[in-house]
Amino acid sequence: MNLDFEKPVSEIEEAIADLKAKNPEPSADVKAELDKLEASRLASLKSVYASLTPWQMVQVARHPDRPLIRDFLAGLCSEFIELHGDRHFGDDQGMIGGFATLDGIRVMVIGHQKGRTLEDKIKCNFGQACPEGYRKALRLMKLAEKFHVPVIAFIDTPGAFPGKDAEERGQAEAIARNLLEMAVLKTPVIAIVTGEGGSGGAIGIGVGDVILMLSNAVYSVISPEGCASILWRDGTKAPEAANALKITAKSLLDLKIADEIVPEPVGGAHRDYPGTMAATRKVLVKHLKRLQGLSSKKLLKRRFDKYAAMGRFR
Amino acid sequence: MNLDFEKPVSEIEEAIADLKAKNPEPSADVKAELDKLEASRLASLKSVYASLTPWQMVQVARHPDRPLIRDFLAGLCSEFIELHGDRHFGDDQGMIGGFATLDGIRVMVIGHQKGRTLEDKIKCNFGQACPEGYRKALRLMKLAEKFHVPVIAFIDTPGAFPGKDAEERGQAEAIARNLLEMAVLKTPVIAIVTGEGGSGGAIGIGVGDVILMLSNAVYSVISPEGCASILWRDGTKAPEAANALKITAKSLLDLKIADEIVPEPVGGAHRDYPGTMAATRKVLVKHLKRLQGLSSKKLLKRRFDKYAAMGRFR
Amino acid sequence: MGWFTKRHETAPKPESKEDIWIQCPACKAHIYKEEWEKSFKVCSQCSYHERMTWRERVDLLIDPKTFTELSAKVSFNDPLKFSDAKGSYAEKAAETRTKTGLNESIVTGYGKMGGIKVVVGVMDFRFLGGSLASGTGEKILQAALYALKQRWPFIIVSASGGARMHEGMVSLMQMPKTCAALAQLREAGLPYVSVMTDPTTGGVSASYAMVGDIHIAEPKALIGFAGRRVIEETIKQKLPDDFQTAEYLLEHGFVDMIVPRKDLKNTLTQLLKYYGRR
Amino acid sequence: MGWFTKRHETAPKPESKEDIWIQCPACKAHIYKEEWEKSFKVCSQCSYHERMTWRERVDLLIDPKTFTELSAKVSFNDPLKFSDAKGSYAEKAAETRTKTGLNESIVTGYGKMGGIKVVVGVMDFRFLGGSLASGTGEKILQAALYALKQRWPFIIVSASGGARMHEGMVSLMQMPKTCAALAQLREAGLPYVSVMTDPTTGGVSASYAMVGDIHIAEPKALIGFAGRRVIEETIKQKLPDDFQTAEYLLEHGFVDMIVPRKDLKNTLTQLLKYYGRR
Ligand SMILES: [Zn+2]
Ligand SMILES: [Zn+2]
Repeated sequence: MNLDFEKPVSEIEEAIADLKAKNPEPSADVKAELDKLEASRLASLKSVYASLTPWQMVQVARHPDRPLIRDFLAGLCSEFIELHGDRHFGDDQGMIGGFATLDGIRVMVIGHQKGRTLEDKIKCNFGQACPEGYRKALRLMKLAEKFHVPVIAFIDTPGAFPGKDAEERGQAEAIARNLLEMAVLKTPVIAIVTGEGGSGGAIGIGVGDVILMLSNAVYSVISPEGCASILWRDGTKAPEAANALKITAKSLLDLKIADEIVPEPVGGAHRDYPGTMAATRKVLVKHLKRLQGLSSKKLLKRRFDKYAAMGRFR
Repeated sequence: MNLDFEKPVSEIEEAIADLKAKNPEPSADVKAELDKLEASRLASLKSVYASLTPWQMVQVARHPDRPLIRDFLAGLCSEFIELHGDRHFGDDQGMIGGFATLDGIRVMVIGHQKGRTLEDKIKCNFGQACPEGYRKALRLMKLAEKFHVPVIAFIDTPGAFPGKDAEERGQAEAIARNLLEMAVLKTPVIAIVTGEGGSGGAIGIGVGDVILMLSNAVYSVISPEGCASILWRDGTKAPEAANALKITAKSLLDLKIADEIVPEPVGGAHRDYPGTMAATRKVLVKHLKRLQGLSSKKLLKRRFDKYAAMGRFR
Repeated sequence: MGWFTKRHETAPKPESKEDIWIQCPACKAHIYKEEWEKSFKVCSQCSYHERMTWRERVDLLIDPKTFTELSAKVSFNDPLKFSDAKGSYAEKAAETRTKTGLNESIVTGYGKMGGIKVVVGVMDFRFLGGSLASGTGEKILQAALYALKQRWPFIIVSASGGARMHEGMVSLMQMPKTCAALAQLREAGLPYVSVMTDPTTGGVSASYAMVGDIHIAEPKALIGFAGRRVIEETIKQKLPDDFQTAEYLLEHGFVDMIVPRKDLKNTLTQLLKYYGRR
Repeated sequence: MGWFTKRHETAPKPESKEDIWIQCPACKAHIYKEEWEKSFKVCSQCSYHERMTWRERVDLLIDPKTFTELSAKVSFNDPLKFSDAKGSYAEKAAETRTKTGLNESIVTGYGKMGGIKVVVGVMDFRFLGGSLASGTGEKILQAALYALKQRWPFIIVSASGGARMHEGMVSLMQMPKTCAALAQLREAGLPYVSVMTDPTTGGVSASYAMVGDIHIAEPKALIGFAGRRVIEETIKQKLPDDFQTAEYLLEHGFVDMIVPRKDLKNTLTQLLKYYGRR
């Protein structure tokens, strides 16, 4: 599925398909033409993705084919032992987790699950976790602390689930509790925003020693649509809001909120899973090795200093 | 309300009432007769209560007028600041708690609430706590630990609530969690069985450095009725089961499970609240003062040794 | 997580020319202004708790002449150079500063409460809906660290619609920032009490307001994470009237007690007296 | 909290004279005895997991010839001198001991599991329904303390209807006793894994079985606190068929994973490999 702003690419792809259909057994000339078209397709893709607007990045971050947590687990980890439940109320499918092995390093993975099929998406609340999801994540983080393995938190959510039951079971408390506990969790935490970093629902598992973002991922205090409808009183002004909110990986690197950007392959993560995995693995492993070398005292001091400095401009 | 086995007392009371009714303006003779009857009523009460069977004690422990936790709070404490909620799901009325001051000593009180009126009883599930009750109790105990005040747990429950929802929200987990956390809670804990100590529902807040029992309280692994219907295959054999199960304060003192018995006034706690409060206060204060003198290291070692020795007979 | 939370008109409007009457925003009763102020802006007819300014709240809670402000110079920032349809955030915030005399949505300081030394943070809804932004977070952090240093209890009185979107992710990051500061207090065994007043929602409810050792709410205060409208759209049904009220949260286990304003200082003082080994 | 939990006939009865067939208690299919045993008493037709003896469980989990029993001499006690309609507890327990060769409802020991040194406790339902009594508690305590001393992980495989009422309050007190032992492991940072098999109910579910770092259940195992009949009487309605099954508990957040018996050793070994700095 191509996005609206990928129209130049779509046109070339149509021309390629057209030429192929008309020439089931392509001559040398046609083949040369196809090669030319393919080169121009790539050039066009590169050019489109070189200058994505924040709002276009939102579209890429939400692309239906974008790799989800289970794709990362399959692509990055040689083993994943999923663990379930918050030991209080339920097992939220919108937040999953378990032990995993990445490049021989044993870790605890937690993260939002959006689901691929419609059935899955419904089960996962479209990646909007409930209080029991945040509590499951916390339980697993505490288990990681006890087992002396680092935590990797994969962030990809439109936000915490805004349901009646979720409020009643303490959505606010669950997120707040995680923020407090993660601040003093005695094991390294890497947060990586792979798609949408949706506000409180994202930060609820996002207190990392390192905050990574895929190059087309976005991270925002409010959805551009939500912001536009409040501040512009017009939901269609989402592109303006996306711009003003500074939600891209590049902007957040400048604001010293993101620590490093994981470069996506040309055309976005959804066009090249293996390329995305290779880039992600490289950055994760680098930070895992660096953080594992720190004493827990030093780790916690650095983490505190990092968050204490957030928004300190003088 | 007199109990079945109090018939000798009831008969004398009827005689007194009769005599009073017949003599609205009693003569000296009648007055002397009334005094004699009153003396004999007291003697009878004393004699009945001196030889209560275990099953009769169960009736006393369950007496509708027996002092409940709020009566103890009112009778023992100069201040009670009730705190609410488990911070996860709800505020169980079957388990209450808060800061209280007893003889100038600041403590945290937790305990089962049976309720006095029918409406209250229903709200409290008749003193059968739900998982959120045990979790509220744990939260308050942790708060007591942080605030460096001792915990007094008032035990009076037929058992943990055996409902579908309670099972789904982890009745077993909530009780188990409390047992583990109480074992290492760094503040003194006094458990006092004031009425019915009903199995897992009682022990779920009952891991004390000291276990006290009112003299007519009972504490049992299973209700006599339940035991009778399983082992005798006949619920009416509850008196036999009550006997066999060794559930009285005296038996449990012999088994080194109860540490001390709080003597109830003649005729049971329900006949004399002030007397009950005075006796309870005396014993509580003695143990509070003793336990507060211990370092937390020593306290925890003693607590561990106490429970490790439970049921060790060789 | 916007900071827009309407309930009633925020400022009671005097109805008579003599300015001696206040109309209760909730029940519309006319109350003598003097009575209204003596009852700490609580309606004597319907016990509606009107929002308080930070100064009124400090006067309510802190012993006279014992309050010293902390971080007085910390003000709002404009890290995004944010502008929306109505103009620039910097201008709007500066205007608010001029109008209210506030540098940010919270005032922090220390003083005595019933004779007990405490550090307090008091949010003020007048400053952009009490929204949580970098200045707010920094002031809370500094106050918490001051409490840590002095080993005094810490109290925050929240009144906020949530994160201030004009500071974007910098605002969101104040949630972990403030909680990291509170975590230091916890590790040191120091008490932290959260007082939730109307409204305590969004990113404030999902950070420092909900991790207190003790949670106190004012009667009928709106407390919740997501907005009512968003939830109704999600679940496609109307929510009960008392949804997300203090009373509702008490029932659901997230609030220890609901305390009428007149008793607040006394209750807080009584509670802190239980904290031993100071 | 009785230990009477019926599901199907406990011991599969060989049907043919040649004793080469086993009838599955669940689906009634006839299975070759050899196949039945090779699949660790799991039905190849319906994957019913028959209860295992402690020895079968140890053979399933512990590397051959590495198991050493602990507390072998700890046996049952009769602190109450208990008798019921059917006679004395002491006689009944002694009979059971003779019949099963077991001293109590659990066997504890240490050995290697996939090369990892572990301490294990394995309950055996044949001993008075795997009920928790003073001997059981003492063995668990001693095993936990051994794990603490060696700094090895601890695993308990539960199979129990709950507290043994014949030992009265002494039995109930094994709940805090075992949890106090596990608390020592936790304070020392040592892992404890709880494996719940059919049945894990009553006082066992409400103590050591439910406080694991990781909870593993066998498929369809009955796990719960109160008995189904008692709950149905309380709520005056029928419970769903899958109520209190392992699958139900997984859904409600109390079980980390349901692991078929053939994978149990491998899964446990994999999990314990994640425990660092041993
Ligand atoms: Zn009013
Ligand atoms: Zn079968």
